[in-house]
Amino acid sequence: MKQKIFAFAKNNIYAGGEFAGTLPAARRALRPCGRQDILTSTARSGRAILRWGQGLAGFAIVSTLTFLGLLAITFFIGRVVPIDPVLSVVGDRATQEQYDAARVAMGLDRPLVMQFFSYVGDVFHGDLGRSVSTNRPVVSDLARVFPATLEMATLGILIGVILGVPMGVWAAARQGTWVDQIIRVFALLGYSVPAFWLGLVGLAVFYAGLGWVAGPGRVDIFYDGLIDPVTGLLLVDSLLVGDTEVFWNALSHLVLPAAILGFFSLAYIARMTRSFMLDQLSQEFITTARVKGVPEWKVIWVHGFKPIRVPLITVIGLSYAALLEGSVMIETVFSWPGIGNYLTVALLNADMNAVLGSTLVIGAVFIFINKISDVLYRVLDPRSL
Amino acid sequence: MSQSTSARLLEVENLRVSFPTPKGRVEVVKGLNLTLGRERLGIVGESGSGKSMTGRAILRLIRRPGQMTADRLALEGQDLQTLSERQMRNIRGARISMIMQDPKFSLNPVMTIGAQIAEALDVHERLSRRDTRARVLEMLEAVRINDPELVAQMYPHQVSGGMGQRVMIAMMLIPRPDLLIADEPTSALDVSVQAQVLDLIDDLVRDKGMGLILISHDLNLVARYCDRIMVMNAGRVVESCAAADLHKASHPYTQGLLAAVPRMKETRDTLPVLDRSSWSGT
Amino acid sequence: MTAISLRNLDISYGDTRVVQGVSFDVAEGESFALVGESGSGKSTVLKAIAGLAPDWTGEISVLGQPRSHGIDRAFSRTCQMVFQDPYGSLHPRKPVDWVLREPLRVHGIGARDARVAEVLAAVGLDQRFRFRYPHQLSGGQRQRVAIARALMLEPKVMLLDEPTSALDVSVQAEILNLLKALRRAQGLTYLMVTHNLPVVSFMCDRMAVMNKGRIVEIAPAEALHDGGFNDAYTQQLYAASGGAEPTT
Amino acid sequence: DTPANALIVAQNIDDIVAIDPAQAYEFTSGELVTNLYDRLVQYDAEDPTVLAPGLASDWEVDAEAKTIRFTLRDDAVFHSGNPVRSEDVVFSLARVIKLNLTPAFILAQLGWTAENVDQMVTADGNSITIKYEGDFSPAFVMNVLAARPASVVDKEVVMANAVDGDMGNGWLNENAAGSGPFKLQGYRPAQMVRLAANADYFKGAPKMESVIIRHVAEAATQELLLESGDIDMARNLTPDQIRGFDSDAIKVETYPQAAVHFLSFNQKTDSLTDPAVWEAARYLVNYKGMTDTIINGQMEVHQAFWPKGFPGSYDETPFGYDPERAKSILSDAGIETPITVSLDVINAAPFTDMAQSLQASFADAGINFEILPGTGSQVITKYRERSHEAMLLYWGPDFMDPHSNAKAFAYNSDNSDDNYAATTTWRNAWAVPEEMNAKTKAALTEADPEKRLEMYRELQADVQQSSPIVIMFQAAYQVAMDPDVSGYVNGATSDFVFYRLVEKN
Amino acid sequence: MLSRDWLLDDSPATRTQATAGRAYRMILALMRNPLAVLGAMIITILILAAAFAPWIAPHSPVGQDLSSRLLPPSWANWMGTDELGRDIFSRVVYGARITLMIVALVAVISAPLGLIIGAISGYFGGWIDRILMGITDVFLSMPKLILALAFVAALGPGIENAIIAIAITAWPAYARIARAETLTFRNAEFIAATRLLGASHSRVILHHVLPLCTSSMIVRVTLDMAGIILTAAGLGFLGLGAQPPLPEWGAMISRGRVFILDQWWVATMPGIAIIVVSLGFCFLGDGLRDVLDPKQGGKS
Ligand SMILES: Nc1ncnc2c1ncn2[C@@H]1O[C@H](COP(=O)(O)OP(=O)(O)OP(=O)(O)O)[C@@H](O)[C@H]1O
Ligand SMILES: Nc1ncnc2c1ncn2[C@@H]1O[C@H](COP(=O)(O)OP(=O)(O)OP(=O)(O)O)[C@@H](O)[C@H]1O
Ligand SMILES: [Mg+2]
Ligand SMILES: [Mg+2]
Repeated sequence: MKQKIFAFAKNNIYAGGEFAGTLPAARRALRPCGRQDILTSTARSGRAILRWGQGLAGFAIVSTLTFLGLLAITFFIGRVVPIDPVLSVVGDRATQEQYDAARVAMGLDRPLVMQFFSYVGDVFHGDLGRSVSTNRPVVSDLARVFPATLEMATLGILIGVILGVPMGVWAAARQGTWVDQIIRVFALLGYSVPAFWLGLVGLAVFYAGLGWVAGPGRVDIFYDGLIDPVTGLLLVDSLLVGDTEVFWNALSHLVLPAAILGFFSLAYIARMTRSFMLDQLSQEFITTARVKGVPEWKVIWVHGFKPIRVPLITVIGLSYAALLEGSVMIETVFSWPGIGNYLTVALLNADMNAVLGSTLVIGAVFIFINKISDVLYRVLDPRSL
Repeated sequence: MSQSTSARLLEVENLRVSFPTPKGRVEVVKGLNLTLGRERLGIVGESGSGKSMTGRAILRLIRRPGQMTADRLALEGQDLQTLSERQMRNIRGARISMIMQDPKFSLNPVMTIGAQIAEALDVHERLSRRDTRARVLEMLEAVRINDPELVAQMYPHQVSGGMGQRVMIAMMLIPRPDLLIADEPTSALDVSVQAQVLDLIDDLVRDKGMGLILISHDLNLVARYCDRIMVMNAGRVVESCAAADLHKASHPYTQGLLAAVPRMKETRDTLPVLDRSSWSGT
Repeated sequence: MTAISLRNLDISYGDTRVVQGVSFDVAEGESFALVGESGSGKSTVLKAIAGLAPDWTGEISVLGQPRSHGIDRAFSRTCQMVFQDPYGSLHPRKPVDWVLREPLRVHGIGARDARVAEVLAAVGLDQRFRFRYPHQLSGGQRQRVAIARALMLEPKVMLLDEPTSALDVSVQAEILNLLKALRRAQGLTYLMVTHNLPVVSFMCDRMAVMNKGRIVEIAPAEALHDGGFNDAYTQQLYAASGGAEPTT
Repeated sequence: DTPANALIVAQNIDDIVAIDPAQAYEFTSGELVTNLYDRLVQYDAEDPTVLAPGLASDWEVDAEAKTIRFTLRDDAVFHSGNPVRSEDVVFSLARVIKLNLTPAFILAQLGWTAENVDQMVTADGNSITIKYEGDFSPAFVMNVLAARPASVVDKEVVMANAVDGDMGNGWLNENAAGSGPFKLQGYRPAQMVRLAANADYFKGAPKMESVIIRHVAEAATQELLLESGDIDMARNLTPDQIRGFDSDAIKVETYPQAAVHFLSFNQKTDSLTDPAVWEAARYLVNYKGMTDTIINGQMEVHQAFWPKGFPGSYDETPFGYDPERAKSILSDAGIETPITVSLDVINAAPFTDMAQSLQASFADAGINFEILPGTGSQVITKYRERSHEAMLLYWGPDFMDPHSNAKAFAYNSDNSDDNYAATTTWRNAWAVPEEMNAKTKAALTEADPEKRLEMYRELQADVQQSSPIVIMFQAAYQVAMDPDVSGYVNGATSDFVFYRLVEKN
Repeated sequence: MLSRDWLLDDSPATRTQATAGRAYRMILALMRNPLAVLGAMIITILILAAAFAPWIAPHSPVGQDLSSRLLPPSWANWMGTDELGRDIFSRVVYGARITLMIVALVAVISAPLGLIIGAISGYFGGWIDRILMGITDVFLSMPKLILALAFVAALGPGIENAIIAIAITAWPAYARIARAETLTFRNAEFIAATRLLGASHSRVILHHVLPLCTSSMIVRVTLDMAGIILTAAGLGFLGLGAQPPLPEWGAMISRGRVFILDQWWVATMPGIAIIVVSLGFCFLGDGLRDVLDPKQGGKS
């Protein structure tokens, strides 16, 4: 029997079917690396610039359309939710007159489409409206809650990557051995454990029990508000003003929720790394490297790992985006004033400005991360040019 | 032609390679014996007859779950089977190297061609950057690559199949191995380039006393470039003869193969075909 | 009557024109070869005829019918194509039987079991292969299945794109014999792409030589016996293929 | 551990929408307003059941002229340093009416409108004259003036921050301008509130220099924080958590609350209109089973609309869990069972537990509840639309006068769909019998306090006997705190939460 | 007839034999992977528990007994009792039905939806692709739980609506995978050959494209099951999943979380059930990956 029954599957790092392929990068990676003449490659650089320009314009259009789609869907879902947004403003004892007045003030008396267009118009002027559940401009709310999530998610993804990637590579290199099995089971656990359960148990053990970490919240209450937000990231802000005490305290608060988030992303990252690596390690060029007498670590980390950096970045970008969407449950358990919580509360109150604003931010993050991994993709994969 | 003249470079006795299947282990190389001096040995046989597996087995590079066993596997008297993986690494590339069959899949897609060739050199020789580079370019030129500087910076997907094969050849020749296993090294080359490249390998055999195992299913080609020919079928050697005597081959399988090749001045109405029932594994 | 007639055919992929000004006729019942270097556009010509490379200008007609730029059902019953790569031209998850019944299903033709058995016999495949999956078949066997599939609709014209280049000599011989026998038995017209001149010598009546997207020479197959070619490229090709010297 | 001069409280504060006294209408914002602002008269920390002088040192009631004259005390100072003047009081009351945000209806009951309020509330030197329209007992009027929206704001500061004619509403939702025992040092929604002691408070500076309320939504997290000593007080623990506490390590205090919990049947649902169903329902609640277990300490059995412990309460609990009796009531009335109705409930403990318990006990008599949990806003939306069938909900008085509840439970003058009223009766589409409506009106105007209370008791007995509203429990509030903490006062509503007297030893 | 040799026959004589043989080979391959076997066993137990819940569960899943609430695990109540005195073990057993329903319905709704959208998008390319992928991207860039929440809020509470909501959030990922996969073979010769036979686009998509995407889809779906169960649990956490008193595991954990410090079993027992079942699906998915992965095709 021939080995190359599926010639097309060979180049396809995703054919394992585990890839939540969502990025344009993925699309390109799937293009079979067909035979290309050398001649065409010389004329390429000139056209590449043109294509970059077109790509940029295309990106702008696509992002705008995506945003609009996002807004439209969120907006209309928000309107069919059987929660009356006026009630979150006026409460349940308001009189009919007060209710009507608030309704008019919120612009809800106008036709839906009009409401949508005026909302979009405001958004283009940088005005996301006022949240009815906090009574503040959504922009300032987001400036408060998003950095909190950003901080936690970033540390989480760092933990996930720093541990997950080597674990995945190691498991793949030792496929079938007990090391592989342990790593697989460990990684799969991250898929299966309910976040809030783990959060509470983590708190009970490491905070209340062992006292290794600080408890819920971003920082001890006495430090709270001591540092003026510049970036909104406490770790950064505290270092900016040189307050190491706050820094360590904030870090101690951050470690546990970030570690739990890290565990979840680790699960995904390690799994995907393993599976990408397995694909690579079964490729012929790995044998070629061995034929050359290349040392095993180099075979794995240079020949095996280099080609998977691109899909891996996609995966990491995706998990990062997922963490940035905010894990409502972790945020709730850890009293973390993040965007996940904000959005959930807003949604449950039909606080549509807040919901739309948060969705926009999250969508922007998603698109931004997409773009970043796209750029990295160009840098890291010669086939992408 | 000369029959195994010089010292025994490679000795293989009772080489077996097997793979597990739902119906139990299946041997794809079934007790192959081979002794090679500093000469050119051709291995021919149809697809799936175990040619490539034999080559890999010599390098101890059969992948799991495949398994190989041999009563003897020695390079210049040194038993390869007793070597540790680390010692084996020193043998690979430097002493025995193998031109892999399919350059499209056998070159690392994200490393430049230059880097991949240089790596083959680096592993075994301590050379300065500049020297390495010079050697790489020299080697690329030797395999008739037109613009070595440019090609050295290209990635495998940017070169044609034929160029890929030549890159592969360069990469495996650069550490100047004692024994070269060439697995279909020229199947994607134009007929004219094919001749040039094979001449290059031929030179090395003559000048450096390199041993060559040339794997192919092109009978004409093997006849032209080898001293000795082994014909494989279904994991067994069915015939072994001097290249010049190929057309006199006695084994019906070999005869069948020879007869099946169409000729330029074709007059036959049908080509004779092998009676596979007595040979084929599938 | 001409089975295939090409007039001034230009074919492009996107911006790059791959084939330029190709014209030739293939008579009914003839076996016509298209040879040339790798990448010269041979497969592209075949694809254009079949409707798989829709971006072409010029004229193509098959059995007197001008070709549209796409694929149509009626055409599928007059002309079929066999591809180069026996590993890629069969659906990896469908057994032989399914693959062979598909054309009949598409065209609503009955008596499928009998027809499948008949065609399997025609391509020299034993009935025991009927329920195998492609991965259980050798390259030669797969190519036979591909040929069998093309024959299911009883076409008059077959486009053969290097049907044997992926196979070794012994299997190649079987396939070539089979094609030759089929042509004789069913009066088929072949347009066959190859880069192997001896194969042309065995299989074909006439040949067209392509180089860089153009036809440089059209010659009878007998020219291979003595190397009587006019074009320089053809001569070079001929020489590198070993010329007329006996090979064994 | 927490510092000696600060009280750290963990509480779920994400209900806060507004903290401007003219707008604040949630539980938690009520607490803030109480600690940040003063009213002319108020229920105060020393005894939250007694109406005490606030910014007014004394007052004269002229029931005939429907006028009350307050004399302002002279030592009260706003946090800004401005003295509290009578103009500030007039401004504050008028502001509520003119802004006409939700709580405005409380003051508007006195017949005040945006047009007439400037005549109804007037200042003269350090005295303030307040007039009202309508036949109200003065006790009722005083209670209204002790309600949250009557808080006094610093006119100068507020108007300095007014934008687009909002009378400082936007600014006051992020800041405070009161004279209360605490200043607002920081407020971040759903995150934290930081209060600093007002050293110049006219009733004496609070003992604690600061009170920090930290938003912690998870009860389990609050428990962990409390046990680890990182907070002094946990405000949202469940009875089961509290039961688990070791009394040496953690002190638990229970405060009866004014809110009553009830099960109500929408009269637009045909199967629920028969009074026999209402009656049977009263025997199908496992009152004791619930108060002994799932809501132990959080609620006690109370079957009338005005809470126990307040003047005018009716403390009879004639109904007990008796499924047999319920069954015979239903069969005597010829009601066909099973009846299947949906039961809307807020998707949080203890409501879902209570709903499940009701589901189990009602099933005995063939009334099958299909529980529909929803968020607070979702449930209220439905309730307001009268599109529910059965509803498990609670009601807290807007101000501490029995009329606040009588209006909600015993009055519905117009049951038509377009005459929305924020009452339990209208929202359950219960057309209250005319005589009951009349009785409610009469009680409101009755001048004799004792007679008035008696009238309310009668009303309660009537509603208790026959109405589609099954009042089951009165809430209690449990607060767990460090044993060192004392002096925390928690009255019957969130308006009566005082941090002023808290001390730590 | 059903002998091993019959199944493993290289030259099956009938269609059935060929299909059975293929399935048998796969099972054999799966059996060689101990974790996959474990996974399959767990799923089997789940299915059995769901099917025979009334016979397995010692108590009623909704039978309250307020006097014996929050009892620790014992012989009478293997997993203890919950806040309303219900037997947690019985609830977990009955909960298997809901979990299975969630898993099955989501698989039935979102996998085919994603598969078809992805296959169409990848097969046709061009503007169809752009539009479909644009929509997919919009759904993808929306926070998943929020989207689900919004749908539940819009559709009203109830487990069916929760399932629909989850399904709606799950399809875009599948569409992406299906599209990516389709792209790899949309230019394959077997597709061209089929088109040449006169087959319509819909036929090609249905009979040629989809079968090739399904195996990776199956793998992916089994792996996602864990996430789906957890999303349902997350909805339960926010109070919008199953209606009480349905013994949905996520809602059970969610309700039990206030007891986690003192009565750990209330939240932990259903938590363990979720973990075990999720792991089961993951193991099985992982095993299936090895068996169904086309790249491993040459081996089997
Ligand atoms: N991983 C594997 N598992 C099972 N069988 C395998 C595996 N790898 C190779 N084989 C089988 O081993 C046999 C010999 O393969 P080999 O690659 O040596 O053939 P070859 O003679 O080089 O053929 P070709 O001319 O096509 O390269 C083939 O029948 C092949 O199917
Ligand atoms: N889909 C495509 N897009 C762009 N260019 C293509 C495409 N397919 C083929 N080409 C280019 O068109 C030219 C002709 O290709 P074609 O496949 O016809 O060559 P060929 O003569 O059949 O070669 P071979 O013998 O290698 O099959 C080549 O340069 C090839 O790179
Ligand atoms: Mg080979
Ligand atoms: Mg071609």
